[in-house]
This record gives sequence, structure tokens and C-alpha cells, in this order.
Amino acid sequence: MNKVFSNADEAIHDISNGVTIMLGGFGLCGIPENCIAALVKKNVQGLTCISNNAGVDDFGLGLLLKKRQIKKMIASYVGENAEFERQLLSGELEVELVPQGTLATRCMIAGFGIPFVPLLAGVGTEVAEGKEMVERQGRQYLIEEAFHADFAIVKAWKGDTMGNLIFKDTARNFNAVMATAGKVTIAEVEELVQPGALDPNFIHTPGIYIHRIFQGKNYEKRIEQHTVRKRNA
Amino acid sequence: MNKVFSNADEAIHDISNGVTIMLGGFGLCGIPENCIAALVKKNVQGLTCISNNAGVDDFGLGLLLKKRQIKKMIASYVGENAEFERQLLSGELEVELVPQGTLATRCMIAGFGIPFVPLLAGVGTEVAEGKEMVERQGRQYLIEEAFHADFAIVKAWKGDTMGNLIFKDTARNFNAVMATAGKVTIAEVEELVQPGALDPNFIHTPGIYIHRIFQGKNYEKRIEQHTVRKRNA
Amino acid sequence: MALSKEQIAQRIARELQDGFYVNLGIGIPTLVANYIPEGISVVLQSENGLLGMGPFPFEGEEDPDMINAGKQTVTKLPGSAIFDSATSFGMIRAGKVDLTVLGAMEVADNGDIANWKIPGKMVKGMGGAMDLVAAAKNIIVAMQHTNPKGHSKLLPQCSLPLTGVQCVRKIVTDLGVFSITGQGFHCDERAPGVSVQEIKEKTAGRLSIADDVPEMVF
Amino acid sequence: MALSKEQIAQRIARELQDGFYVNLGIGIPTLVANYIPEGISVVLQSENGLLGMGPFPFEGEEDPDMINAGKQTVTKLPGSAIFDSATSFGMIRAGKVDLTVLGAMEVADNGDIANWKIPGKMVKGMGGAMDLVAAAKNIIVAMQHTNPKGHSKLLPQCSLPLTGVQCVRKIVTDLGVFSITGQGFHCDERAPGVSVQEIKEKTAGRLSIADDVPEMVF
Repeated sequence: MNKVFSNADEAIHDISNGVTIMLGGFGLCGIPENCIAALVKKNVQGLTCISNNAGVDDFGLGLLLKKRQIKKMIASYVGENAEFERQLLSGELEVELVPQGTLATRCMIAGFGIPFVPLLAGVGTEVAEGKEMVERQGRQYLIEEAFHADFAIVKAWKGDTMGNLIFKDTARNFNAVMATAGKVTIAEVEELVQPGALDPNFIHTPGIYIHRIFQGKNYEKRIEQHTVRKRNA
Repeated sequence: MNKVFSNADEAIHDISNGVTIMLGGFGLCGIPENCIAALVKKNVQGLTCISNNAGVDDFGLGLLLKKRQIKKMIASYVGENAEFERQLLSGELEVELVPQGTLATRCMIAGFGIPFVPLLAGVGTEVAEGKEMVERQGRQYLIEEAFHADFAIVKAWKGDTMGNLIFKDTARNFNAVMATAGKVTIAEVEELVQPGALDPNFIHTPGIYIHRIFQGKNYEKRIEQHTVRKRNA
Repeated sequence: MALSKEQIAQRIARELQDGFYVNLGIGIPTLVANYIPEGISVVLQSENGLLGMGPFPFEGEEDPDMINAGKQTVTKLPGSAIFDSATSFGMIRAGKVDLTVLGAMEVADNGDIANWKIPGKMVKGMGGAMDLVAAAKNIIVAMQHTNPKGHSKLLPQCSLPLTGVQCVRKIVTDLGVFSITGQGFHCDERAPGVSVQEIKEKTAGRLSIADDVPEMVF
Repeated sequence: MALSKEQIAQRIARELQDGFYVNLGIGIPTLVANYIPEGISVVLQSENGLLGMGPFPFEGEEDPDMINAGKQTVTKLPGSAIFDSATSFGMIRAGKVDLTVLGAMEVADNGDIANWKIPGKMVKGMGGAMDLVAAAKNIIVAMQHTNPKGHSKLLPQCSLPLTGVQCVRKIVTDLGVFSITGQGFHCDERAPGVSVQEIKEKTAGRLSIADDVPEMVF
């Protein structure tokens, strides 16, 4: 059993035109920087991307958008990206907006082998259009189907060669959820360690979900909203 | 905000006759020993208990069964308990058997605000009787409703005064799931610590789910199947 | 005089109760954290996966892996917990968050809220707003009473695409505090020096307001 | 000669492939772990919340917080992971476990299995068996070919309450290896010295078996 790849290019070698990819991260926090760069380099086309956000103009998924590699974007929030706006208005880009909790849950249930769930978000809004509704205890729910992906690409803090992952702070976000939902899940990690180096009691994503893993490099970890406070004298 | 109670008697003070209680643990592993003892002492009657197992004759939920405090038992496996068998056959005890994964998932979705899920287990068996079926991609699923409880009682390894919990090894089992599903969730812990003592990145159950917490004592931690191997000379 | 944004936040902070778990949206709601009353302990939830959010980090201590739902660098307080996005919205949906404070473009007198989309203009997406308003037990809207054109944002019905239906419980604007009663907006308090007449004129939806409605004190 | 329990386990172990995640039930299936072929690495899943289950602990090192689904004290190997019961069955249901080996009271020639209940006798409950058989991609049953009364356990249809329908792919009994083909049981191999005639006599369900069916070699 060897899940270890030497770099992003090798880990994504069989990602081809037209596939569906999930990408972890919230904003620019915890995004799989190495794999995104490799996808840009490979120049695969016609991708359907499922990701909470769409990056910014020159970073994250924005890099794939700029090269028009994305055919369809499924996300909850895509602000702060002028190229995105241009492609959307020109009809080059198809967009499906999904409430953030619904997005997370639709990925999660794929990893639980659950085909759909009833969720509250979006009842009475345009999100509900065309969706089946059910009632329980006087509340209305929308039937939401699981999101599956040909490839799920996640970024973790540390991972071992068996694929067990731990995330750092709020970089966990969608990474831990999407890791379970890929037909093939690729994890890039800041530090790749040997089995036994991670405490089994504190694994965020068990290795059974991870098909490929590699140690990434040159993480930029760009901050979107740099907010600090002054130190008292 | 004070969630800290001094002992099990105080933590369960308002558990009254006829309520529904979830109890964590798998077999005798990770069961809330202190609260079970307090429930026996308080002698509340007519309980509906949701727990994967029903203990053994003289330990765990078996103690409540022996005193006939349980009216209905919802579990996946209830073997190894002669008193259970006697009460079941005599009609004193009502029993609902639920597949183990279905049981865990029905508790989990309560904590996710999801009223029901379609699950594979039990299709074509007597578990399916009276349940709605749905089909997706050619597979049949049973519609399974969330399990809610008036009180969920769990046992953790360490907890802080905010209610954050960590479990030890396979004692996590149903504890982490049921902790999220109680209208009131009571956690007994082997070690109660101050906020800051547990690493926020490795919390198994966030404190928001926990209403009451206390440091338990005198844990027996009985082993059901004592299996060992000889050390090579 | 109409309330400042800081005062709106300050007034909302009075709604906090000891032990509350609170989700604060971007903008005015974020400011509420600065006015938590003495002797009260609340825990801030950020829907990207954090309970126990603390203040911004000191200069030089910011960590790109430690942000809030507004993508701002933040800190975590002792006793905080990190979790994934599905768990985060799970706890919201299950009603574990006691109070959600968020902004709005429009609120209808039946509690409908619109705050995510202006047709014809750029659509940024709803983010977590639809999840929050659909699930939170207690939703307070923090907003200006009128839009930049001077039109009321408290309406008989929303003109913009909805974020959620019949979910808002209370609104704090620069002019006052309003409950949603089932018979429309009910003015609970007016801003210092703001007249009953002005509130009536600037509220397009159904409004009940007493002539002697109490004035807020700061 | 019919296979011993150890030999049944040994034969099943030949079905293992490198990288497999495997769930082994109580009884004969547990023994499979003792015969993992050289050069092959598999990870054992225990449905109470453990990936990477190791052997029993050395005397004096047993830990009541570290058990398997059979409630036996076990160890965890380097690279193992602990999780809760819902996650455990989630990964089973999502098809992440490559192979499940479990015992049975009866198997029907369409792949139905009964292994949890004997009406009129004590009902212990199905535990995780229904979840496992409903979701696993690949299910191998390990059992005796006949019950203590000498009656076939490979039947045209199960007489006992079902655990799952049309889910068993393969059966290894003391008499041989059988696939479920859609046309009933197909005998792939016979135990050393066991005759085709004996297998035919002791199999009540539809059976296809070649006169020159290969004999297992140990």
C-alpha cells in the first residue's frame, strides 16, 4: 500500500478535462496551493469545481478562473473576484450558489454514504426552486442531495504515509469534510510523517479516506483581511 | 455561565420518571458509571434508554434493569444479560432493536439539526417494517428519524469547565455522538480541567453541546473480554 | 439623535445573557463584541469552525490559519474549540447557537429578511446567511433604518430576493428597537431624541408604536 | 478432509489484497488476521471506532478503553486512527471498507444472509451486522457448511430472519469456496479430500460444480 506521491504534479497526473473537483479551504485559508498550481500548469479544461469560495483574482481558484479552466463553479460565496464577475456576466462561467452549511453538509453526507438530507436553509428563497420539500414538526425542509467529486483535493497541516491527517486551527474548515467525499482524495500536507508520529486519538481525517498524499512546498498562506490590534505600551 | 456540578447526584437532580435518556458507551467501554450509579440511587422509574448495549447483569445499564427502572430499551445489541432476557420474555421490558450504524447516525443527525436520513441498513429485513423506503441510483434506503433525548449522559476522559471534551481511544464510540443529541447533555469526566488546558485544535466535542459537567470518581472500567498475548521470552 | 453604528452595537449587546453562544455577522454585528456587559460571559461562534473567538491578534502574531468567517485574522480564547464546516453549521442548525446578529438590506414586517443579492448587480453569494437565519433560535438584525436613498428598510414585504422567511425576531436600527410581533413591527424603544413621528414616517411596514415609547439610555 | 476453522480463515486470507481496509467479524473471521500473506499490508477496521487494530495486548498492558467490536482488549498499530461510532459506520456505508468477513447461520443462493436472530430463542440484536452487509462492497461469509444437526446452511432461501438481502459475494465453508453468481452457488474450490458428491449432498440451494473443481492447497 503506497499512497505517497512526490509532488503535486504526480498526485494530480490523471485529473483530466471535464472532471468534478472538490477543493478544501475557506477563503484563502487552508487551500491546496500546490495542487492548484499544478492544475494551472497542467492546463486541464472544463472543470466543475466545488469549493466554498472562488479565490481572489490572482490567488487560489482565481488562478484557474483566470486561465478559464473552470466551466462550472459550485460555491457559497464568490465575492472579491473581478474576473469571476466578468466570466459570470459574459456567460462563460456557470455558477451554482449553495448556502454554506448546505454545501458543507452535502459533502459530508457523501462521506457517510447518505444520498440526501433534509435541510432548513433556503426554504422560501430562490434556493428552494425545483427542490422537493418535506415537513417535520411543523418546519419545512429542502431535500438536498449529496455532492460527490471525481477528485477531492485537501490541504492539511500534518499527514502520515497511511493518509491520516490533522489540520491546523480554522484551516480545517471544508478540508475535513471534502476529504471524505472524493472518489479519489488527494491530500497535500505541510509535513509528511511516518506512521506512529501522529497520536491516533487526535486524527481529524482517518487515512481510509485518503488515496494520495504528498508533502507540499512553498506555502504562501495569503491573508485576506489582515486585522491586528496594537500592543498596549 | 457555570456548567460545573460537584457530583453525579447533583448533575442528574432533575431527571424524573418517564424521561428518555441516551447513554454513551460501547459494551462496558466508556459508560457513564457515576451517573448510572446515581440513577440507581435516585430510583427514577419508567425510563426509555437509548444505548448501544444494555450492560451486563451486575454492571452498566444492567444495574438499572435489575431495579426495573427501564421501561423501554433502544439498542443494537443486548446479549450477555440474563435479567434483560427475563424481563423481555415476561413482557416487563419493551425493546427496540436498531442496527448499530443506524443508531449512531440517528443520534448524530439530531446534533446536526437534521430530522431524518435515508440509510441502507435493514432494507429487506424486519427492521424495514413500517418504514418508508426511497430509491437512489438503484439502491433502496430506509427513512430513519433522528433520535432526540431529554437527557444525554456521556463519559469523557478530560473535559474543561466550558464543557469541551476529549475521549480516550475507543471509549469515544457513542459518547461523542450522543453528546450532541441531548436537550440536556451531562458529561462526566475522569479529569476536569480549566479552560486553556485542552488544545482547542484537538477537542472531540465542543463545549456548546454540553450543559453540565462534573469530575467522576472511582471508575471501575470493567473489561468484558479480557484478551492478552504472552510476551515472548 | 439617531444612533451611531457603535451605539447600535452597544444596544444589541444588552440582549446578551450569561452563557449565550453568539454568532456575529460582518459589519455592525462584529462591534457587539466590544460591548459585552460586565459580569456576563458569552462565547462567540464563527461559522468557519471556531467557538471561543477572541480579539484580533497583536501585530506580528497574526496567523493565516486562524481566521473568522469574515476572513479576518483573529485569536482563540482559552476554552475555545475548532471544528469543521459541517459540524459548525450542524450546531447552528440544531439550535445550539443562542443568538445570531446580522445585517440586512431589507426586513419585512412578518420577519422575512433579504441580505444577500441585488438582481442585476453582482451576486456574491449567500455564504452562511441562509443557514444562520433558517436555524438560529433568536435573530437580531442590526442595520440602518433607511437606505442611502432615504427609503425605509422596514417594509410590508421585501423587494429583494429573500435570505429567509419569518425568522427575524428583533431589529435594532439607528432609530430604535423593534420586535416582530405577528402584527408587524412593534417599537420597543426609540433612539435618544428621535421622535415617534420620525419613526412612523421612516417605517414602511406595519408599525405599532406608543406615543410614550421609552427612550434608550446610554 | 473438511477444513478446520483455522484453514477456513487461512483460505479467506488469500482474498486479501495489498492496501485493503478490512472488517473482520467475531469468530472464524477474527482468525483471518493471523494469515495475512507476506508482502501484503491491510488495515483492520473495528466498527466501534478504530482503524489499524493490532493484536491483543501483552499481559499487564490491557486497557479497558481500548477494545474491538467483540469487546476484546486490543492494541492499536502505528498509523491507526480512532473515531466515533457514527463516523465508523459512515465510512462503512460510504464503501471505504474493501472487505467484510463475517459469520452466518444461513446463506441463500441469491446472496441473502441470516445471522442475527432465532425466533423464539433469545434475541441479542443485530449489532453492526445489518449495517456491514448492507454497505460493504465485498462480503465473504465464513461458516460451517452444515449446522450441528447436519442440515445445509447454503439454502434456496433463508428460513431465519434476514440480516441483509443479495449481499454475500463469496462463502468459505469447511467444504469449499463458493461464489454467488446470480444462478446460485458456484463452487470454485473444494476442501482437500472432500468429494464433489459430498458438496452436492450438503448444499440445499442451487449449486453449480464442475466434476474437476480444483482442490485447495495449503
